[in-house]
Amino acid sequence: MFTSAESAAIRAEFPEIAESVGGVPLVYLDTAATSLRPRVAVEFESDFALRHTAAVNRGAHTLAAEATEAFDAARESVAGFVGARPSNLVFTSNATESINLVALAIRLASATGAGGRFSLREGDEIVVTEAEHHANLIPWQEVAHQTGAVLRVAPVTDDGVLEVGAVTALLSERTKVVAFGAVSNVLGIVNPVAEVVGAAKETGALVLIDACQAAAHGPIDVTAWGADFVAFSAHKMYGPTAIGALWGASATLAEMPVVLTGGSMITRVDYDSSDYLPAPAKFEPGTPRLTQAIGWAESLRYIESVGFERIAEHERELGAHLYDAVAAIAGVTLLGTNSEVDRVGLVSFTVDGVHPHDVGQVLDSRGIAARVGHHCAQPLHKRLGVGASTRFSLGMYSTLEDVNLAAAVLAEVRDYFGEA
Amino acid sequence: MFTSAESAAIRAEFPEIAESVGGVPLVYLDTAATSLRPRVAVEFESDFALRHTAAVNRGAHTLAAEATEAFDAARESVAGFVGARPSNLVFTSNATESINLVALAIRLASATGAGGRFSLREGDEIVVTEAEHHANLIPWQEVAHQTGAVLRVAPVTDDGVLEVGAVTALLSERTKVVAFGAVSNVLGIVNPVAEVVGAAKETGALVLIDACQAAAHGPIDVTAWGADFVAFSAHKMYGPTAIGALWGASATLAEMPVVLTGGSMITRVDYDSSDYLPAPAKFEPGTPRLTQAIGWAESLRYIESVGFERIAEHERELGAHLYDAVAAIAGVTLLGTNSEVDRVGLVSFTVDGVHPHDVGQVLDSRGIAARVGHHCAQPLHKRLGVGASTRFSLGMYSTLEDVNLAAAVLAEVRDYFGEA
Amino acid sequence: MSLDALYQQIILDHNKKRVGFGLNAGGFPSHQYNPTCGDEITLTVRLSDDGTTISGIEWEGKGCSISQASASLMVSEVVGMTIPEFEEFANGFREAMRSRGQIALGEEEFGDLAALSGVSKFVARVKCAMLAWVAAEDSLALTRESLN
Amino acid sequence: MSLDALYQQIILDHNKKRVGFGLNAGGFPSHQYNPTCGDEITLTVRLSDDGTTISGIEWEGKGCSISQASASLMVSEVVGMTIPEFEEFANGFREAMRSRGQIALGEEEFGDLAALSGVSKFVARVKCAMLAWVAAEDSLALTRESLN
Ligand SMILES: Cc1ncc(COP(=O)(O)O)c(C=O)c1O
Ligand SMILES: Cc1ncc(COP(=O)(O)O)c(C=O)c1O
Repeated sequence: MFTSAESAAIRAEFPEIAESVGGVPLVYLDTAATSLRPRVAVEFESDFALRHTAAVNRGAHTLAAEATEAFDAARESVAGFVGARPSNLVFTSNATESINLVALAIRLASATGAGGRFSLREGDEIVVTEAEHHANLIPWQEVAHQTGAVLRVAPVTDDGVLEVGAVTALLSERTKVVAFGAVSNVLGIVNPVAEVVGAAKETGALVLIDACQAAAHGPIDVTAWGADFVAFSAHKMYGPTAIGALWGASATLAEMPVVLTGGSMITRVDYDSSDYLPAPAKFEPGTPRLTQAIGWAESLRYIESVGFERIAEHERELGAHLYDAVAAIAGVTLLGTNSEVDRVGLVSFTVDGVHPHDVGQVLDSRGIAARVGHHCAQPLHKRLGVGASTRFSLGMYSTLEDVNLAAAVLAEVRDYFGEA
Repeated sequence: MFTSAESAAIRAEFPEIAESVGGVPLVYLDTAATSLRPRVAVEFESDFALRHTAAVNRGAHTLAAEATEAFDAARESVAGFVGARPSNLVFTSNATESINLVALAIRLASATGAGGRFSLREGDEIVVTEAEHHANLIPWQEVAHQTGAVLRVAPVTDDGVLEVGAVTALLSERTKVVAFGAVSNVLGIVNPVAEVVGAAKETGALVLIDACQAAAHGPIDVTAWGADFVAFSAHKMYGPTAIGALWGASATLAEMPVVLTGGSMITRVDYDSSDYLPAPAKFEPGTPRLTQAIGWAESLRYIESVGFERIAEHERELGAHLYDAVAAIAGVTLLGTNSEVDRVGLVSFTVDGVHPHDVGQVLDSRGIAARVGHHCAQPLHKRLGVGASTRFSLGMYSTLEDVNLAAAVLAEVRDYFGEA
Repeated sequence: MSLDALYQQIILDHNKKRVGFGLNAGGFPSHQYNPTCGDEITLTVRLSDDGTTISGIEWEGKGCSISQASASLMVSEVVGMTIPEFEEFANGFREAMRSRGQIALGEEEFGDLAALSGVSKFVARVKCAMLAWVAAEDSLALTRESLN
Repeated sequence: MSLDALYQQIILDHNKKRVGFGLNAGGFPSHQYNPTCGDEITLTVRLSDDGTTISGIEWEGKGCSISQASASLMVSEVVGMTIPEFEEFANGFREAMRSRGQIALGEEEFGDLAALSGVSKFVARVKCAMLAWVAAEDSLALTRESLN
């Protein structure tokens, strides 16, 4: 874990940490929903907006050329951070849009039947898991509804673990898409990504990884996974809202039909047809997310300046402590209770006799920002037999004091509601 | 026009104006591509990012509730600015995505045939005009390709004017979509929007207005136009990149099928199907563009503090001067030469014997940031018999000195290339 | 903000007591859902034979203490009201809930429901308090439609 | 940056002279397009009978002075080169263009093309200068494929 001095230096870089909530100091345990922002990156972005705003990819004047270069460099930084080449990294609005881009390409290709691997039809199968975020479930549901393909859901065990065999049992030559999360945003469990991808690729299916939670908590190498697509969001990586990314394998992006069309993605436009540029431009019509790309790249530079491996280690150790501390509280039940599996610093739980909203309210009154509800994973909650839960999630700025306070307040909740 | 004192006060609010380019002061004449950013809005946004970041619509803790309120208030401001109610305003990434959202809804509805007015088929017709930006042409081309509908293109006159009759001549009961720009981004000409919409609505077609250039240069009232959809972008309204909007009439948004799906837009999610929230949530899955909405609203507050009517008047008068000054230069030919029509502060032109890239380079060497190329309107350039052009466009910070300097430098261009 | 301003003892009690809990068949039940937390309620308003007065309310559902207590307290207070009385009462309740702490529910008019006054300061919880009321208004509308 | 660093007199002259302008039928023309400005070029490389040497280059197209002069100067300098000589020459030219002002084109090696050295400082214009060269490399590749 970080030393107190290291933690203090990191926390000083995140002004929100020093805010107070209703008179008590903030304890931010909602990083899995959205992470706080480092000052250096926000200020870099706003300075860019104030002094270097110009049209990207469209202008020949000096400012426009400089903005284009800065934008390209930002793409290179973000791509490099996840082990990718810039030409394989498509900027989107968020991970949800990244996943939808693929699902829409499939729906559009299927409508005409002329889309190679992107064209699905009745009898084809799409495989997801019970642990998916709605963002990686509903788009596939819609693909299934339109095309007549069948959505098959790989089960997790009662303690929330996705076993490789649960996915492979569903694979066949009918499998056309396999989409699953690298890390569950409810359980914090790290899934066996490479093994699942390996098996899925053998069927020839398009394989998509929702790396939203994985990308924020330790170095990933999108090419090493061997998938067709990897989706993630900047705002969970200490970056701005309104930008995310879809990484795609070169051949897959080349084959993928365009979805959104417009300026800056074309070579020739006539009334009857147009010619499109190669990826990533092919998938990014219109004025790009200029300052957000700049801000995201700067956030990642900050992460690297601290050391992403060290952050990952800090969160892993603190997460283990969090897990143990919450598990030890009487009347509190963790979701995902297998202690053998690898997990990130995140726990979700229920409190006997107390609704998550009420749990959250007690926590909030002590400055603790936790997430309550279904965390955009209704089916997983149903599968685990609960309606909603409370979640604590850690970031690079989280400390042992945060975790201890959260556990202490949580231990008082049942008493407050007369349940203890 | 603004007095020099007023202009000075406005310019002081835009730090980029004070930048220099290769040692000479910047003269920014590329506002139609992207506008510069007022300090007050950028700083408000970055302060929000640094102190109030939290998950919108998903959290019960105080910070999340406050962020949700701030986001909702921002939507209310942006909607109010264009005369709309917040529930009719869908946030998107930019105007291009706004238009694509409609085009994609049509393509998805047409794939299953179950989408009411959104379902197109062979023999149906889509009407656009020769003056469209690629963003309002290519998506319709793709709709036509998929559905077998025919794309019909209303001609402009040789001097670039869109006459109401040119559109009405194409309307029939086969017309299912009419999409056109309120103001051309090449000609600056203000089209007869209400008349065209009135005629188009009679056919029962879905009517979409590309208000990208209109929304930035004077007050608009999206409901008064009577269309189904209006699209525009923040970054052309002194707001941030990565956010735009699609306004939709209530009944139309209710009828419109979802396009992007995921979290925050659902009520109930099961494996086989999900229930969706009403607009605007229905069209905004995933983590929203929080700080960008905040920043956009703040930009609009700044515009209102100066007075949008006064800005419009300033730009109109300065625009007339610009038009006259450029028209008077020997060897320079304006695109869109009808002096009777209403126009915004924007001119595009060619210089005899000198390619626009070379024109732009000379301007750039004197600090003048102009746009060169086809301005994402290849077909209009072809229609007017030119390959590319140079464009000057004004913003609230533009002055008579800017215009005079630009005209003076432009007058020297042919000489430099030995053409005079 | 003080937690006790929100969770008065009456609320904690009604969260357990749940007056009117248990649905019978028939009538015009309304199902309401809160998408942020997954809470739901199904509620049926029963009218007197002449159709003028609320003779009973039955409900089932799951949710936080605020939503459960609000349903339970509503049943305790509104059964026996005429339809216009209920409508005015519900409007008054809604107005107070939305007032961000500006309007308190008077005990004279609202009885034990006054304990919910604190909710209006917790913007994120207003929806919880309103869930049963929206269901009641909806069930009432469905019932009256059926009488036409 | 000084305009004259970009537009040396040789460039302005070749923008008008356009050596090699005018396409004949046959051969393996390559069409290249610059999407930002709509400039385009169609260019055919002719080889000697033994297929070893560039015997001529013809082209047509429209574009800015940099793209036109670059095409014209290329024709002036490379006709008569063997294929490996041309390839090395083109690589050297590309490297200089992409060098952001770090590498100048030596007059000894590049002749009048040295006048294009300034382009590398104007990043937005590098594509213009490269348009004809990409077309030449492409046409050459097409031609050689046909010989196999
Ligand atoms: C008329 C018009 N329509 C559409 C667009 C596209 O806007 P954006 O790039 O913000 O999506 C533009 C600006 O480039 C425009 O001027
Ligand atoms: C696992 C997972 N997938 C997808 C998403 C959606 O991300 P976004 O809201 O940034 O689109 C999230 C976050 O909410 C997530 O945790």
